[in-house]
Amino acid sequence: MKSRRLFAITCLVPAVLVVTAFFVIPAVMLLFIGAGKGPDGEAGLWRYLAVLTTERYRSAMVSTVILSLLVTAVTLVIGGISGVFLARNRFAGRGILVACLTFPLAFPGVVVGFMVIMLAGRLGLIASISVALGGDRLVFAYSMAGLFLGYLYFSIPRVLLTVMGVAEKLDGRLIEAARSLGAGPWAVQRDIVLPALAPAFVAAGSICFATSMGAFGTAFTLATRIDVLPMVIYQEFTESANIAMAAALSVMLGLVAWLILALARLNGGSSVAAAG
Amino acid sequence: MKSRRLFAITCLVPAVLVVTAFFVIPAVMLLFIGAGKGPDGEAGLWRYLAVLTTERYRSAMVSTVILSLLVTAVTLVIGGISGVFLARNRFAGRGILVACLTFPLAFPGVVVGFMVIMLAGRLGLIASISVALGGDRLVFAYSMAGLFLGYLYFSIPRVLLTVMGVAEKLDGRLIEAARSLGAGPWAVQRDIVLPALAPAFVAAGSICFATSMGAFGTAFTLATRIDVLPMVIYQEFTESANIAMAAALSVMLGLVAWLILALARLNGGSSVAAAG
Amino acid sequence: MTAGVSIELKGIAKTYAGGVQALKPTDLAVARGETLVFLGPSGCGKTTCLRLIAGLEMPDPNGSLSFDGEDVTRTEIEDRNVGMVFQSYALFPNMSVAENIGYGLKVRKIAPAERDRRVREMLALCGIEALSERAIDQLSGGQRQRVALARAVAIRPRVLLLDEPLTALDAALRERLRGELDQLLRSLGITSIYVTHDQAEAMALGDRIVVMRQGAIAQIGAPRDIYFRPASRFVAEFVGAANVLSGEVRDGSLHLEGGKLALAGTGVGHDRSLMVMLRPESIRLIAPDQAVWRGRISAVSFLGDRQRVTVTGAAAQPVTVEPGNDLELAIGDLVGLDPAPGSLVVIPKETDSA
Amino acid sequence: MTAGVSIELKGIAKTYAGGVQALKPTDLAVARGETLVFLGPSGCGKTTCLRLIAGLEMPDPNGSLSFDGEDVTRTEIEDRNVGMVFQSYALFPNMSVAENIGYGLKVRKIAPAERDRRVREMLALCGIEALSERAIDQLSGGQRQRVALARAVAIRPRVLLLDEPLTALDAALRERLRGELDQLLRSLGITSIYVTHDQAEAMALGDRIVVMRQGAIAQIGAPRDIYFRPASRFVAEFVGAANVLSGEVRDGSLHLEGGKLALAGTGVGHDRSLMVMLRPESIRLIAPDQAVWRGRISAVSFLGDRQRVTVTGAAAQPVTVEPGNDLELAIGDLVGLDPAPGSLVVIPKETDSA
Repeated sequence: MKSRRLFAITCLVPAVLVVTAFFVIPAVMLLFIGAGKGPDGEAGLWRYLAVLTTERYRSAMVSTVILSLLVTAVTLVIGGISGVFLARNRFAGRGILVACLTFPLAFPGVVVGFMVIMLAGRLGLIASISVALGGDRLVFAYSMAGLFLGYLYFSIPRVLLTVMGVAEKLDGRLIEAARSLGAGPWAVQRDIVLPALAPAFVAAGSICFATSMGAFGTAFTLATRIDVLPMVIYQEFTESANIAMAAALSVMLGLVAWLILALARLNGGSSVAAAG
Repeated sequence: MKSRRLFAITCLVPAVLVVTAFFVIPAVMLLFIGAGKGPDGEAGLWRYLAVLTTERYRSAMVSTVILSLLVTAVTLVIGGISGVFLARNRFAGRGILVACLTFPLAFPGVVVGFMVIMLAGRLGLIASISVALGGDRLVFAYSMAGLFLGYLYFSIPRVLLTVMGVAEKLDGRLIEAARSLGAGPWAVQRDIVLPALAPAFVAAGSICFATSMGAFGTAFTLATRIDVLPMVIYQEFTESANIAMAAALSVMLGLVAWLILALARLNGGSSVAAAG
Repeated sequence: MTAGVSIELKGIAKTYAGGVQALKPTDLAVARGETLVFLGPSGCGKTTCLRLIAGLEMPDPNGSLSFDGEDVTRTEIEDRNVGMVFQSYALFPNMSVAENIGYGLKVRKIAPAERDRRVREMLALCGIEALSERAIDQLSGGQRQRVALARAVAIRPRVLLLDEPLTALDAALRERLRGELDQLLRSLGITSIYVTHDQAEAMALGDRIVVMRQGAIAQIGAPRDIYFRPASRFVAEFVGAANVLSGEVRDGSLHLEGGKLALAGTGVGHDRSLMVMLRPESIRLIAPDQAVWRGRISAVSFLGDRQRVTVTGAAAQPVTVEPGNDLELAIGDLVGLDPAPGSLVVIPKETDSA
Repeated sequence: MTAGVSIELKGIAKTYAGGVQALKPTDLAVARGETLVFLGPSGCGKTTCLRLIAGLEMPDPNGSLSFDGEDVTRTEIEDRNVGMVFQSYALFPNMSVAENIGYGLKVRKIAPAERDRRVREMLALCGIEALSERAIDQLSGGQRQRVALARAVAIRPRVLLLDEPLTALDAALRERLRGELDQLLRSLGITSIYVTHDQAEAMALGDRIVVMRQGAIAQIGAPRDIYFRPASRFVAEFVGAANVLSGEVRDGSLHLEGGKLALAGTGVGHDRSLMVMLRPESIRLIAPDQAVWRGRISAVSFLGDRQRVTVTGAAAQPVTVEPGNDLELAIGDLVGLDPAPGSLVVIPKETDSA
């Protein structure tokens, strides 16, 4: 008995140390600084409300949430369809296709932003093609559309891999049973495949949402004109030196992302962990 | 037969379109721009070699790789021990502990950088404590140590969740069998638990490495003095307007991360996908 | 309830990509309302055969499959109107018991009122009314089996296909459900194809049994035919315990290590050597001095309703005998072996010897 | 090879967190070299009992467990020197067959040369020499079972504990391995505790059988005791097929719906009503005009080595009879039922009636 208890304590102590010293303290500090003195000399919890009352912060929050929701929705549709298809079909070139679809995983946000500029920037491919076709110069890299494109680029591979992982484990007998009962291919997808993948969708979608909420590198590379929340926090912190406001905004951003992840974990169970 | 083929095509077409238009083109463009004309008017593949020959790029690459390896190693040790412990033990407060350990998932890199400054910055907690104790003002937020701390902060939760997910599925009979054969707690961990978790470790570690290689928000928030690769790429792109060099560096960064992920996928199989 | 159809397979074969021929060209006719059992070891082609009839696999070109004369060779499974019960049950985890049973009716766009009525009918038929609203993961193995059966029967299929539906259950439950299943299949009068590797199941359920081996039919017949008149050593050993004995024929008797067996009435020609089969339960143990065939007991195993006795020295291999549980036997005893009249079966010579 | 130890349980009980008492206070002595089988339905406490003896669970306070008189109640499993075989085998997937078998020796820091020698010995004993270098996932179920057994025996345990080791295998293989296991256990002479829910396995392997029910021992005895003299209706029905009949006693006979059964020699007192048990194989089917107990055949099932016949009208419930496979029977026939002498077993009255 002794050796087992000793063993458990040896494992527990580092975990507890790490948690308190490292994970909780910074978060609690953030919380306090958010309510502490700002450069205006004022202290108070009003800063947390400012996210809702001050036009600039509110619009940044709203546009960040909307952008993240849109990215999540489109990613789930594209990643979900491709994932199910790739998991359930074997064909020549499948390996290469999967490799191509997943290599954005290797590129950091800065590089993704960079790619978006090359694709949709002023001297980008789309601009050149649109001019060559005699139209207007089509430029959307530096807007929300560019950000949307960039976020899709790094979100789809994650969703694709998660969905593929679950779809490959899907019991083929379920589909055969549904077919024997007269269900055509669309009914099989609707009644059997989608419900089976729902937890994976919830998990992948929540991670995708949280990642989009906090993505910074891409936004920063594309330009400072886009007021998404991580950019605003950065500006408050470095340009305005308003540490308190930056802290309050960080807490609110963390809160929203955390809520989504927690909701997903409630519904999707442990698969969120696997996708984390 | 007809309906099934129609169905397959309906699924395949969007996938193929997305791949070619969206995933491959930017990457190929990156590759070409890296070898194209720079602000110096010269073109060539030499830029890819510059990562190895030019002191500034080489040192950035080396320090990024070393930092990422260190972060990965420490994350695996801490996340691995805590993950196995949390998966195999039930105690009061376990739920809260897991929640605390995983909430950094909700914070973007910018906020993490911000937290590191508050913890180890000039006016941070550690500095205040060290002064109060009569020592020197301890400041390491703006160095590699700060970056290391920040990367740990967002890496540990991912590894923890992946390891917990796998450890919870570990067949308890294996451990009982080993114990019946005379294996004490340490032998059980070494011979049974660790080998069973190895694929999860490979998967989580490779994701952790790739993420650390490309992390930008934290580095940017902490300061521009730290020459990690994503920072160098950003500087080449915006400050020096050397798009070609930025592209070449991006390709090299992507290549290293991609290699690690591919190696991990070869060894760890599909669990890398689940962790992706 | 449903009369079912007759089924005819003409030259149906299946070769998988890679050249493995899972089923050699096979002809087979199943009568309307018959319960036909495919019996064989794993990899014998029995499941492939079932899946071809179901429409889950497409046969090689040139074969044809018809239901009541209608060619369905290239019809997709969803248009064949067949009911399937899988070994793993394959119940939809996102639907309740009633929703599972009603799914085939819902897909057929049958009005909700009629659908409810038929689901209730099925629940009653399978004795699971109380489970109607349960989730699948709250069911025991036996309950799942009943739901799977109800779901397959609810669509009033032309053929009911059962792929080892009892294999996942433990012995006692398997035996009970086997009885229930037998009664249900008989009361429905539906044409059924049943796949199993368990000979007791095949015997109890099948009007006819198709014993399969290495992608081909080894024997077709009623359970008693297969058991008492196996066409080969393989069938003899697969459908029950069998003592297969080889010896020399002299003076109308088969001479073995421990004595001789009279061959009168087995219709043997003038072969010099012979292979015969004796079932363990058809050999009586008698006093050695009254016997012409003797051996010594090397193992006794009490099985409850009977004993299993291994006798050595009687033939080249040990002979297994299964006497009643009332006999007192000890290891080392010398015993006489007395085969029941007509229990000796001559096994035709063949090239294979498994 | 190893003599094994005697085991003594004194007042051993197990209550789980939440107050569920999985095992009521139990006394039990296992002799040196004995094979003791725990038999019972799931949840009866048989596995809890095994895990307590193994040291995988700790008993409630006050109980004591000893091996050869040495108190091991609080000894951790790793220090008890017991060999365990699990239903799932629990082979280490990261080790080869030889490494699995040698793991217990490696942990004991036995020199590699000696370790190799003993691993080879085990491989030979279990007939799996050829598999030595195989990975676990390349093994069939039967092979895994043998490796699990070899691994448990390799450490020369004081007790060998087997938790439903054959349940995961299919019927034919289970029967073959049961025979092998029986021989191995007997040749090793090691004290063995075997847990199963399969009565045929219990009968074939056990020197004594402990029938368990709801966390307590229902009966202990040799297989024949349990089968022929069950202590309760539960035991009668669990260890084999049983017809349990209730009727009124008049004139020294038990009166049933279809006639009467003579009670001479059963030692019955002066009860007015009685419950008796008759095994299906102990009832002979005779011509109805020669019988004092009659019924009508309602179902016949051919099982190969025997038939299963259901007779209605003979008693309140249908009576199951298992005659030989040579009798010609038809549904609807009137038959006489003739129990073998001494086969009638009076079941003691009890409050429970499961």
